[in-house]
Amino acid sequence: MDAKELIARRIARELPDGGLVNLGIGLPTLVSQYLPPGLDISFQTENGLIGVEPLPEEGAEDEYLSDAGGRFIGAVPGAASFDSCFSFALIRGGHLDVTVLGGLQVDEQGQLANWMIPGRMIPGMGGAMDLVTGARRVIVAMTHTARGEPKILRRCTLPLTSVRRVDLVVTDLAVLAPTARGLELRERAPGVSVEAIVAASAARLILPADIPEMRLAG
Amino acid sequence: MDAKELIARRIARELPDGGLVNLGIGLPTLVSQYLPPGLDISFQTENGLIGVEPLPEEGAEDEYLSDAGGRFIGAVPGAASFDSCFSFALIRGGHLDVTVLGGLQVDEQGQLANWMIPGRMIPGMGGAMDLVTGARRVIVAMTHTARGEPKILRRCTLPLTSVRRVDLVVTDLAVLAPTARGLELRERAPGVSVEAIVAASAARLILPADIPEMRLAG
Amino acid sequence: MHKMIALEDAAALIPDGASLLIGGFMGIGSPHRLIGELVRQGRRNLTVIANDTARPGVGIGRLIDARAVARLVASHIGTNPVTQQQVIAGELAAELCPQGTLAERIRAAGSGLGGVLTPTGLGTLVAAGKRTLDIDGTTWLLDLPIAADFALIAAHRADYRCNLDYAMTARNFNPMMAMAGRTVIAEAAEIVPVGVIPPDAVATPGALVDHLLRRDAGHGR
Amino acid sequence: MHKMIALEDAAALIPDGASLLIGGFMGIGSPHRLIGELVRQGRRNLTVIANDTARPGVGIGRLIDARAVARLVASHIGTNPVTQQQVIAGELAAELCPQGTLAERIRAAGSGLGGVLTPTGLGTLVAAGKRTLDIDGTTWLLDLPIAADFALIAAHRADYRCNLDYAMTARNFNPMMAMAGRTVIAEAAEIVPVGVIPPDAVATPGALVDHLLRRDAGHGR
Repeated sequence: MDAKELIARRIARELPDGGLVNLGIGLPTLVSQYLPPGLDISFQTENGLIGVEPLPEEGAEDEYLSDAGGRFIGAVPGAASFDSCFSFALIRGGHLDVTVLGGLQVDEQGQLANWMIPGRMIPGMGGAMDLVTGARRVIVAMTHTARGEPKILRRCTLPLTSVRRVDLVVTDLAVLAPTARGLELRERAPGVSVEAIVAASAARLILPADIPEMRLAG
Repeated sequence: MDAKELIARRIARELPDGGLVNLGIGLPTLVSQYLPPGLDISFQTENGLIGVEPLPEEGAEDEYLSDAGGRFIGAVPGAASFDSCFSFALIRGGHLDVTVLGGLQVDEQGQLANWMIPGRMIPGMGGAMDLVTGARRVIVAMTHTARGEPKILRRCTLPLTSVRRVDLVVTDLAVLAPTARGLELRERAPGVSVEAIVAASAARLILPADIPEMRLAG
Repeated sequence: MHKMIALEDAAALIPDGASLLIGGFMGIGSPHRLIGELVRQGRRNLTVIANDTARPGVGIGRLIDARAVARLVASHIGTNPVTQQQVIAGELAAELCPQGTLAERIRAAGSGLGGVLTPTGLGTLVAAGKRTLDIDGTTWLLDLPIAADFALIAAHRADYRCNLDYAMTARNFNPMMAMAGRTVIAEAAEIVPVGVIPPDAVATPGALVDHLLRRDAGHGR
Repeated sequence: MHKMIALEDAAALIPDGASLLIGGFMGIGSPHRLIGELVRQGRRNLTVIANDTARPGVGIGRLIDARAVARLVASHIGTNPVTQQQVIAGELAAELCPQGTLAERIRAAGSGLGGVLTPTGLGTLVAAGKRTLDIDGTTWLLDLPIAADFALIAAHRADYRCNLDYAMTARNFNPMMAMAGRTVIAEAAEIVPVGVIPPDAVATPGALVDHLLRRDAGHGR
């Protein structure tokens, strides 16, 4: 199982039955592939739809229906479409149960940076700042390191996406829960030691007595 | 012709071709009966419709369609319905060309009072404050006096509807234009003398050399 | 997700003293079944946020008749003499709010915004005690969001996923209120299969609706 | 009222240096005919307010390719490397704005509101130079309305009265922009008789539309 699949399968277990969920572009999108059977989740895309599903087959593209990355998608029976103001009213107004977003850095305060690298990459924040600020629960999905460099830091060095503390960070090595006291190591990826996680992190981690292996969905 | 019909016929000439117009409950509603032929006006009602028309015949009432007074109305072909936020976005956002409203008092500043009489009548302002503040042009339709008492005053004694200066006041005696210099007497009702208008007003009126009789529509 | 609820059970969720956003404009687009059941169950001391109180015996006027309302935020009460009497007698505390401002305040609450900066009401009684904000030489009145414990919504149709649509001027305050109630209870004139309301016609997505009244013996007005 | 206009004439209304609200999200729901004609006519020095610049050769990306844009307000430019290059080279001044804030700023302009009080962006780069407001112990960021000389709107259908509807995620920023442009020019995939779009399905009333593109030889993408 590759790193992305592992992260997506672990996050799939976090989605609440009946919930309204927004999955960011890229890795987070994979989460919808691994939902536990019987779970009733409505997926929102911030460009204006509740009821996202993958395009049923090639050739069925609707030129008026895409996800936030501009890729053609499908819609479930009972989908609802709306404008951008309404979409972000859902997000900012606390109606979105969970957002799953990629990350560049997360720090001991549980703060996330994921929208720019000054001087090098200025994609813009898109909906990320609203999502991190407004969703009831924010889950960060990212690899634990990038090109060998830690992404779990004492303090983010990149511009923050929001000052809000995210709720959960799931990487290919670990599940971390940001708390008022700091980053708590909750779970290890299968076969990964606590020592390896600590070594791959540049933040102080709170280590409970019991740090079980992740259970994965799907 | 009674006072109300006179006022309505005079105001009907003020509505711009292609305009979006809101008519208040009561006297202002009469204006739509006297539109010059060929004039294309869209009537808005603030409870959520562009395209108001009278109910075509009794028995055709739609229990989901009323004017702002709760009376059943009809809708023209090409009508559009919307929620209260959108309706007042049209009004406050400057998209409404004209509003015609009843009045209790208008003063030399051109300010209007039409929503309450302290201790005696507290109907509430409904949409009036937004309409007077936001419409591009505000026309007041009212009798010149009430039970012999002037309603055109130096300063309103009743609570203001808005500090905005209204654009035109049409009464059963006169057409008055509030200006930065004060209330200018523009027209006389048929057969009414300037002296009679001045006598029925408790405000100083600016009197131009030529004060013609009103021309009426319909 | 099972969201269908019997009328009696829906009204029973609402305790004495609760705050309620209630849709409708002069009774058009008001949740008449819920209102009737709250009266029948003898609810007291409610805070009601609504555009108006319709007329005696009609819509929210029935809650006024029953003296179920202790506090009211509305834009207009002139069509209901019973409301007027209760206010003048000091039995009902009423805050009057311009209609457009009221709609935006409810929308702000449901949209996670901190307030409404409006020109409406500046320099009038409505501005008393409120903050103003000067922005680039223009003054704005700051009105605060209004949320409530419950939103009672009247839709035209609901589908099995609780997606709602509205008809003509019966839409009015309902869509904003469906975003600003901590618990949202909807009633619909029709309940239809999924797909009858196409995605573009949904005005209130089912995700916002907590409970939908069953079509049961209490149906109709 | 005659509002139909030829593509060439519509684009000619827009001078060099004009500010434009342009609907669409990654090209979905963008006014492709108007964009193409602005490029063909060689318009320069435009200010564009839009969610994104799509990709090179697509949607608003075509204006970027043509170096027609001098100033840009957007939430996301990461999908268009040409935009990135022009920004990094200092040829294009870009203001990045959170997507929900951008939508509300445009809505505020079209709705006569003085600003947006949002929690989004507080404590981040986005808050630099902006006012904050403390309301009952909570801090809010004040973002200002964004209007423009023109709004360029892409609808799904327009009827003879210029009532517009939108399809699925092609709606996005179009409805708010149709309220915030001093002149509103719309193009529609279909023009239909009055009545085909029922009143409840109209998302932008014709009263907001100044010009509607004729279905002429320039039709289609």
